[in-house]
Amino acid sequence: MEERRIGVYVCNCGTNIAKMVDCEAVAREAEQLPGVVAARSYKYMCSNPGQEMIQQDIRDLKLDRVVVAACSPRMHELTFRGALQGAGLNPYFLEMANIREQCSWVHEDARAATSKAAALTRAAVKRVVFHEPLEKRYVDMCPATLVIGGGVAGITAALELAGADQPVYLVEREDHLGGNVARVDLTAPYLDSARDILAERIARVRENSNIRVLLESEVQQVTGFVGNFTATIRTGRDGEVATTEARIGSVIVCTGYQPFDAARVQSYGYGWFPNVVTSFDFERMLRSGRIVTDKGAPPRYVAIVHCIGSRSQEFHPYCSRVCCMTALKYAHEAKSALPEAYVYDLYIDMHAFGKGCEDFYRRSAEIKTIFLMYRKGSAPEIRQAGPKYDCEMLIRVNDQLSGEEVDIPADLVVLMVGMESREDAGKVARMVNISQDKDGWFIESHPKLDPVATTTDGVFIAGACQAPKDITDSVAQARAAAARILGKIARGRIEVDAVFAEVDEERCSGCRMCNELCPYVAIEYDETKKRSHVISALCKACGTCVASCPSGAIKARHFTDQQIFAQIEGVL
Amino acid sequence: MDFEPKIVGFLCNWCSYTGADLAGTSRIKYEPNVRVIRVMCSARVDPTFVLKAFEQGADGVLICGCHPGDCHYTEGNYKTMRRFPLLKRLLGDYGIEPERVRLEWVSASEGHRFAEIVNDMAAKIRAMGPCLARPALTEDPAQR
Amino acid sequence: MAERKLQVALYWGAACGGCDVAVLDTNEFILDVAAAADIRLWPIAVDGKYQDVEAMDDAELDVTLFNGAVRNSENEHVAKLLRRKSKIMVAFGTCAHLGGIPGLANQFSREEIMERAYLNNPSLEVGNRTLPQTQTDCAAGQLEIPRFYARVYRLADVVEVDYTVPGCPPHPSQVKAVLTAVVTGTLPPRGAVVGASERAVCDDCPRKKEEKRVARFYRPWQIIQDPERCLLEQGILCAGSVTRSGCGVRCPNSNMPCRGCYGPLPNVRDQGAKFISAVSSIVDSKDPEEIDRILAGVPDIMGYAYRFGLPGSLLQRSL
Amino acid sequence: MAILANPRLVGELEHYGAGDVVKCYHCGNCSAACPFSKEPFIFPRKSMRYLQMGLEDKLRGNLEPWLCYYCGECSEQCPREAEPGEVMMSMRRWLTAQYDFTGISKLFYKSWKAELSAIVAVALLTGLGFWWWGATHGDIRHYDGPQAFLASSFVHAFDWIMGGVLLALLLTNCARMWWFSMGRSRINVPLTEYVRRAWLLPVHFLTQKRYRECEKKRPWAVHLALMLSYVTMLVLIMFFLHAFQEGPEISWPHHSLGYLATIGLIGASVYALRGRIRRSETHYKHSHETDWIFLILLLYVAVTGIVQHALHRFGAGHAANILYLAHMMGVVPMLVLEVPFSKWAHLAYRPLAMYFSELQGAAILAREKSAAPAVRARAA
Amino acid sequence: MDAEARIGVYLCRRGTGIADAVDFHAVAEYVAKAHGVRLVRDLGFLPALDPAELAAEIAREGLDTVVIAGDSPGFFKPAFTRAMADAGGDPLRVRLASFREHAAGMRDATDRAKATLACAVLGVPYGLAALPDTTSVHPDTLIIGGGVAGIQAALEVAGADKKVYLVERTPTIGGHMAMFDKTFPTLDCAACILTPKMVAVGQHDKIELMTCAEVQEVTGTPGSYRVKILQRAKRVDADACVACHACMEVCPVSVPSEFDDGVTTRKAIFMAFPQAVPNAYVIDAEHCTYVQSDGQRCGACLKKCAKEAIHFEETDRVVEVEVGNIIIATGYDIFDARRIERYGYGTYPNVVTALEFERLTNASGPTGGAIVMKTKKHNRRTKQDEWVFAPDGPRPKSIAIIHCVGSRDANFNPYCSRVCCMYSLKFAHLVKEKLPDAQCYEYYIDMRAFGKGYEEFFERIKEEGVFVVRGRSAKVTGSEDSLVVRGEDILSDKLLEFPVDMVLLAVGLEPARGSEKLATLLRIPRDQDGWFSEADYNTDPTGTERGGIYVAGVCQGPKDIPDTVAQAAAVAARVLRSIVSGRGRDSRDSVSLPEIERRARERAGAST
Repeated sequence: MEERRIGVYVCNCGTNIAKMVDCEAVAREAEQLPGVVAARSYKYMCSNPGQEMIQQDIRDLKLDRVVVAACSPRMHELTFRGALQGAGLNPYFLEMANIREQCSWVHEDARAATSKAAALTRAAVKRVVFHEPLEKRYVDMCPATLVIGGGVAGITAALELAGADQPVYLVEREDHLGGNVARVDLTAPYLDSARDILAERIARVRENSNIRVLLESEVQQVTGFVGNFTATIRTGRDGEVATTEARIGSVIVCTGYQPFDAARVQSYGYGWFPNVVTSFDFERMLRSGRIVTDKGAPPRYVAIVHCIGSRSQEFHPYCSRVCCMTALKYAHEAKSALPEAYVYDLYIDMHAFGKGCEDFYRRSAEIKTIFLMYRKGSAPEIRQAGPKYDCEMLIRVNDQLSGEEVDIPADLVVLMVGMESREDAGKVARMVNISQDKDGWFIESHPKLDPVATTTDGVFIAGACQAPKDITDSVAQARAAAARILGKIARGRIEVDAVFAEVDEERCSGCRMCNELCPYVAIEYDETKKRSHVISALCKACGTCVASCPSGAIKARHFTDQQIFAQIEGVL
Repeated sequence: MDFEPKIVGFLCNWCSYTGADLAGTSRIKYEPNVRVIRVMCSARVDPTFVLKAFEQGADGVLICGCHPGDCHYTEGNYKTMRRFPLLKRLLGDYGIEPERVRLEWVSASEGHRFAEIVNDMAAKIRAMGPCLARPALTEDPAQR
Repeated sequence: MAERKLQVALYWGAACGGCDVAVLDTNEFILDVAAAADIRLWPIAVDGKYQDVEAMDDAELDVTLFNGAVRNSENEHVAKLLRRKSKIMVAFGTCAHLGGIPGLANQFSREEIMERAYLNNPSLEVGNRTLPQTQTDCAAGQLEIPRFYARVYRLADVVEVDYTVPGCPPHPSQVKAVLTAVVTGTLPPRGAVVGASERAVCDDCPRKKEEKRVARFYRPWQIIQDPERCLLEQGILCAGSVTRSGCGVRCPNSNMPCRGCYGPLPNVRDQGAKFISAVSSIVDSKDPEEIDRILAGVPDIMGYAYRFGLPGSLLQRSL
Repeated sequence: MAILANPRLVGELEHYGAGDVVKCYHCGNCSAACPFSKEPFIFPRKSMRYLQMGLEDKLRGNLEPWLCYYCGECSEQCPREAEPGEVMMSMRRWLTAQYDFTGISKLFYKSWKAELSAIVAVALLTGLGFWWWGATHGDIRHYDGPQAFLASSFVHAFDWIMGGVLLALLLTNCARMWWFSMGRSRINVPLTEYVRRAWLLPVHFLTQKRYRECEKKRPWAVHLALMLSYVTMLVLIMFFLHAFQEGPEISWPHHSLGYLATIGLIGASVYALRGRIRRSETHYKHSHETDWIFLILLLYVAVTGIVQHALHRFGAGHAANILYLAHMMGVVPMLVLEVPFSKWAHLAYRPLAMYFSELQGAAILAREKSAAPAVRARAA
Repeated sequence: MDAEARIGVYLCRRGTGIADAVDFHAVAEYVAKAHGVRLVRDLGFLPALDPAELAAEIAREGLDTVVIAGDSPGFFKPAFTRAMADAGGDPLRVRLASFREHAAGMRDATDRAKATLACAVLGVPYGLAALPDTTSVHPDTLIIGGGVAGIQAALEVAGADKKVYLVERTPTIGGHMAMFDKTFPTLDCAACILTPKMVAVGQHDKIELMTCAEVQEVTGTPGSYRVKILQRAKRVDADACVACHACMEVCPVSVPSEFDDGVTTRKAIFMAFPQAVPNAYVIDAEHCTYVQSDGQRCGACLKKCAKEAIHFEETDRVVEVEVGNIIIATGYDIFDARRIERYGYGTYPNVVTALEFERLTNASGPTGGAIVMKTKKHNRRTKQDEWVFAPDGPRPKSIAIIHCVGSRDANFNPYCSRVCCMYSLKFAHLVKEKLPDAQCYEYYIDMRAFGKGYEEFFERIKEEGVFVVRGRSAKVTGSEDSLVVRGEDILSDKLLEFPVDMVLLAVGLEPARGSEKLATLLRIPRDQDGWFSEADYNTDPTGTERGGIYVAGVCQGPKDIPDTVAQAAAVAARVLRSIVSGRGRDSRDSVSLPEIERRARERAGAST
């Protein structure tokens, strides 16, 4: 092997690293390693001057490999690869040592942290020796998009793409579009008609020849890879079933949420008391104009209870984000339909954070909604009222604002059920290869800066399937997803990562061990040659096949055995 | 000098490495004994890597992947899960204590869990003492 | 060159003698060998003393075929001696290559082995507590027998090996091939494995390979196998996929699974680790308990993984 | 035992001017802003909360509204424009109505028309009665002496009778106030404490010293001037009426005080009326009907009183008598209606509340100290 | 269209600004003439309606459809729906005609109201009938504002190989986010995620980055705007400058640093922060002695600059560009805490704003991330005592964080600033992390932890030992070195007066200065709080009244980073959509009333 010329760059990250790790010492130690011709530490390696320093060294010192010991490669690997490329070096001649997230930030003993940082850097140096030049490839981008879920997010995404003259398949499980918004009468905080909102959008969907709406349909399978997916969509109920094969370039998952099952909270007696209803039951009442108790009379006391299933240790720890405003909307609606009624609103914290929301909250108070604040974790209890009361039920609540335990009269109790991820979200996730968090919501690629992409190229998430969201935020997200796709369509082709697995056919003995292991069906067996090979565009570089190949015939680019062995040697 | 174990951690890029990063961004403190090697998926962890680590003097090996069902590659972690029992048995036959090798599921949101695992493992191995695989290999020829 | 006959030594270390038999199994070819070469040392067939070897000039021998592992001080001594006297040192057969069957003893300590062989063996006379000693004083003076090492080594662990001929034993055709190559001077670059394929046994195996998913493992005698289909797919632990071919698929062709005697493939560092990786990858379950249950059907994992190669594995021995 | 909330209470209090209470979202700013708000009486938020929730009994026994002098600090800072100051004011009105067992007070607060009618009725009755008595017992042209149209002896007797009735009414109301706030509550104050701290009553009554603690001093000064003027005038009339009736020469020891009081009364009521018209200060921003009626009545009485006095001194006995009638037609309704049933009642309630609250506060703090050291530790 | 339709139209007002702009009488007269309208009633300003009365009227008039029109007709819908059901009619035939939605900021609000009502009477979605015509689109895009929203939008659009002009007023892009230390709730470092994006913007060959620049004039029509951009003189050649700091070292002028929110100083030749993009110095002409003295004095930097990158002769110039779309991403300014005197900001040195604290906790801030109290230092130049954050300053032993400063307050900004709760919790965490023994109090009204992972973060903060006090503190009193925070703890029913070392004011967000001017320039409306009005709250949160002009991020209303980024990308979708298809949309007011009527009738006809 020819002698390498390696540059090692140790980032101080301000004081983020330097506080715990003696960066200078790490650099000095790295300098001693074979092949290392320069080792420097610098305040901010990711800054322009930092990057320029690397580029300068590449040119001046004829570096052929670069090690950056800094933050997590998940953060800046691309940045530094860019720097290498800018200096004319193959970007994959870079290796990063994570001495911040997994060293300086997590350790308290500076000596141990420094020695660990040095070991990680050494491992990177040893590894980078074996790095190979890799090239990005390009594949065609099919302009069609599959939108899974015909709720407001799905409709928006479809309209956005179709508006740019791109074909869209809009797949909805129900026999109508609109999702959960279709179950809603008015929207908060401006009390617009949800029906009008949907009617307009659905009409536009229908009139747009670029959108193929598939109702009563479910996506059965999505195969392929970014830009070149094939989706199998099954349409129809038991009797007549049709299957559509669609060639698509991207997928937007807009499967939304399901309401929390209120019966799970014992103290509210949902399912037991006839006049305890959920928010969606109440919407139905509002839409039919018949807001009545089971006795058929209009309620004199309406109580709205927040956070059913949300913000609880027992059920969902998260806030469902929309219920507060919906509850205030109900207060308005109840006051409108039942001008004589008293409306109670039992909340924990009033989340009126959106535009116009605080104003809406104020107006809810002005129309004499009586607010009671209960403590998170101590849910109000509902019980039947005795004959001496002029109401159906009594709600016992420990009002935090007065410190008093009070009984409030109620004829109708509306439970603000929270949002939860759909029961079958896991199925969808597996189908399109995306992940779910502990609550079942789909995980975005980056919570701050990439809220609609997923870790699977070409698959996007929008709306409440990612986390609870109101209409306006869902719409923004749906458009953001569309933007990503339009960007790719505009370029006409997609970059495919240079990292993938490949079979050395000279060494493959056709044992077929790997064939079944690949989750992406990327390994094909050639019956005539009796050899397997990887369709690289499908490969996601997980390395399963590499680990199991008994012949060692499969190589994971950028994660070769040799590289990892070297790294193991380095860390120890 | 007190014995400080060296633990090699193989972490999958998507969940566990992210989780370990999260431990960092959350400033959750843990023992510095683990040295992480990032792999794209825990299924990339060839049992050979584990043997290699012990050969190189590791006192413990930690393999972390996404929780079953969460794998970024759909089911890579199931493959890891399948490989692990035989690996454990093999290592047992080699005379390496079972506590020295762990397969754990750490999601991207489990910075705390990662820290706990590392601390626990470091404490246990510290109590057990060094792994003798490497000294056995590098013995003096005269002592054959 | 033609005038000078080839100077050849064959030696056995810790071995069963099968490799020597394999040389003889070349049948009449051995006569061609004899015609072309002087066999200077071959303890199984030719009388010869170590002093004769010691008396040779360095590099006087053209080639030494060393079979057997290094188990004791004599093995090592002779290996080093022959190395000095030979131009080419060939690790001949799996024992020399990877430790072979004797290498399985690396699961046990010297004391355990001694105990088992001399103290606690059902075939021993009751009450006998005699253990071999390296030095024994007797009427004839002080006797010295080789020291029994703590573990088994590959030939390559004690001397530099030029070529490797794997197999337990090597197929006679390989013996021919290697000797022919030496005679004709057509040897591959140093360090090469001679007479074996670069691919796995599966490559030569005529059995039909389809989907690999195993829900239960069987010992060969536990099922009536499909003679056409891949043994592993039928749940029989066949090491063919992790083993270098060259043997002529002798075992699978005899309805027996490959045991891996030809050792790992060129890109594989540890045959056993790869074996368990490959075999367990195809377990058809996602349920941890079921996986455990299925894998419980794999007996003696060390024995299966390293039947022929424990000293050649990464960790070489049990602690 | 939980208390049953009464959602109707807010609607009820709206009549008393507490309409903005619904806007409160309980940020607690007002309680922290209020200079009087001290442990254990943290207000006005808590009182507003009782009101919002309809905890009628809690509110009825609540002394906090009386501790508030409506400096307006809370209302100015209130982020929701819930007007806590005004809400406290309206609670005082409501409490006045609650203390009053006759229900008249409630009627007046709920309907300004009823109050106005009652005033007119009492005025007419007074006018007629005095006219009849005067006409039958004297001559309208004579201001004093045996032919006097309305002899001071008669007026004096009338005063005392009226005073007795008023006192009886006020005392029963005060007793009810005691019952709601002290008697019924679980805080036990021993009788000795009542005696020991009794001195607080006249001090608060006469100095309004707590009002002075407000950041703004002018409202206190105006209020004190008005209050002292009123009391002075009341005392002068109750005990020295004859000195007023005599004349035409001026009895300086009495009259000088009377002039001062008149200036105070006219000045303060004009100031207050002007303020309410211009809404110049926070506490003048919201005016209940009863506020207007009270101020106008006060101004009317003061002006008629001084003009009558002037006429008398300048010898226009005829005119003075007529104006005296008119004056009495104002004074009597003011005293019999305003004092026990309306705003003027706070003359008694506020000092009482101060007194009660001191007793209660001491008791509460003592109890807390022994019962919950942990709570205090946390706060510290 | 149902020939037998019997429609009742009810006009109602809730008293928002829009109601004043509409001539209800004219609208009533107009709609009375519409086909099928049997009844038009102007209900005026009723707080509530009596459904029984309405039901009687509906039955009496035999109405089969009710249209409620006004500034917020939705409020009355449930009453009418009930009345309709009670009268035996179809409760679904209650329609809304909201003037608010479509009439905001219109040239002729009454016409818009008429159009809205005409559509509602015909049962045609207004959005369909009033959809503006398409226009051709110039492929270039202008983005105003280089904060995270502008950066994200620029990268999205440029990522599709489309030309972008990114105009930023200050010398660097990055906006407020670049000033932050950590981002909630994941606590990842803001700079770490932002700087790569900034670098990407700086390096992108499709993005023309114009810092120190302002939009001066916008003419043209949707799809083809001509924009004059004032490029202020930077007086340093960004390409030549290597950011060696030599010039800065010799510059004698010292002014408060904008980037550090005034807690440190900078020179007249300066770079906002080390990672600034473009990574070059600029000269602040306003404070530069050389510029101010017309070259008579100073000029030290000029002599010092080895690369001869300084060009004092450079002057402001106007650049004119043509673009098809304009994205407004001007962000926000923070509320001026001086306006609330009782908190003592500006009086007490250790009452600090969130942004100051953000810089204080930042590793790149004045103390390297150490949380210290301000200490008095004598400034020899000004001969005055100044309160500064010194790295060796005393560590506060207790810190109070007051939420909702300037927000949710009728006296200041009535709206919720949306991010303060979470950033306050973040600060509490940082205090606990950096000063584990320090007491930290959070005075809040409602803890608005609504986003993904936020509630969990709140729980974590409580576990870390932060005292959360439910109650907004009312005042801060004390002296220069000791402060007392007085506030009510509603949950424990106590009036708390904590002596603290430092008070942190969680100041709210306000529209960026100059947004009024920009609104006039672009002829787009702003809401009552000064934020730019979106076209439709629910369905078009990023569009504006005018075609080809969009809003992204906080300039439309307070927002956290994920929501800002999502919005910025959403805007990019709109822009890309128009560029890819070659068709944009004209402004909303481009469609006339008769045209809307015609289209609505056509659609109504088509639907029967």
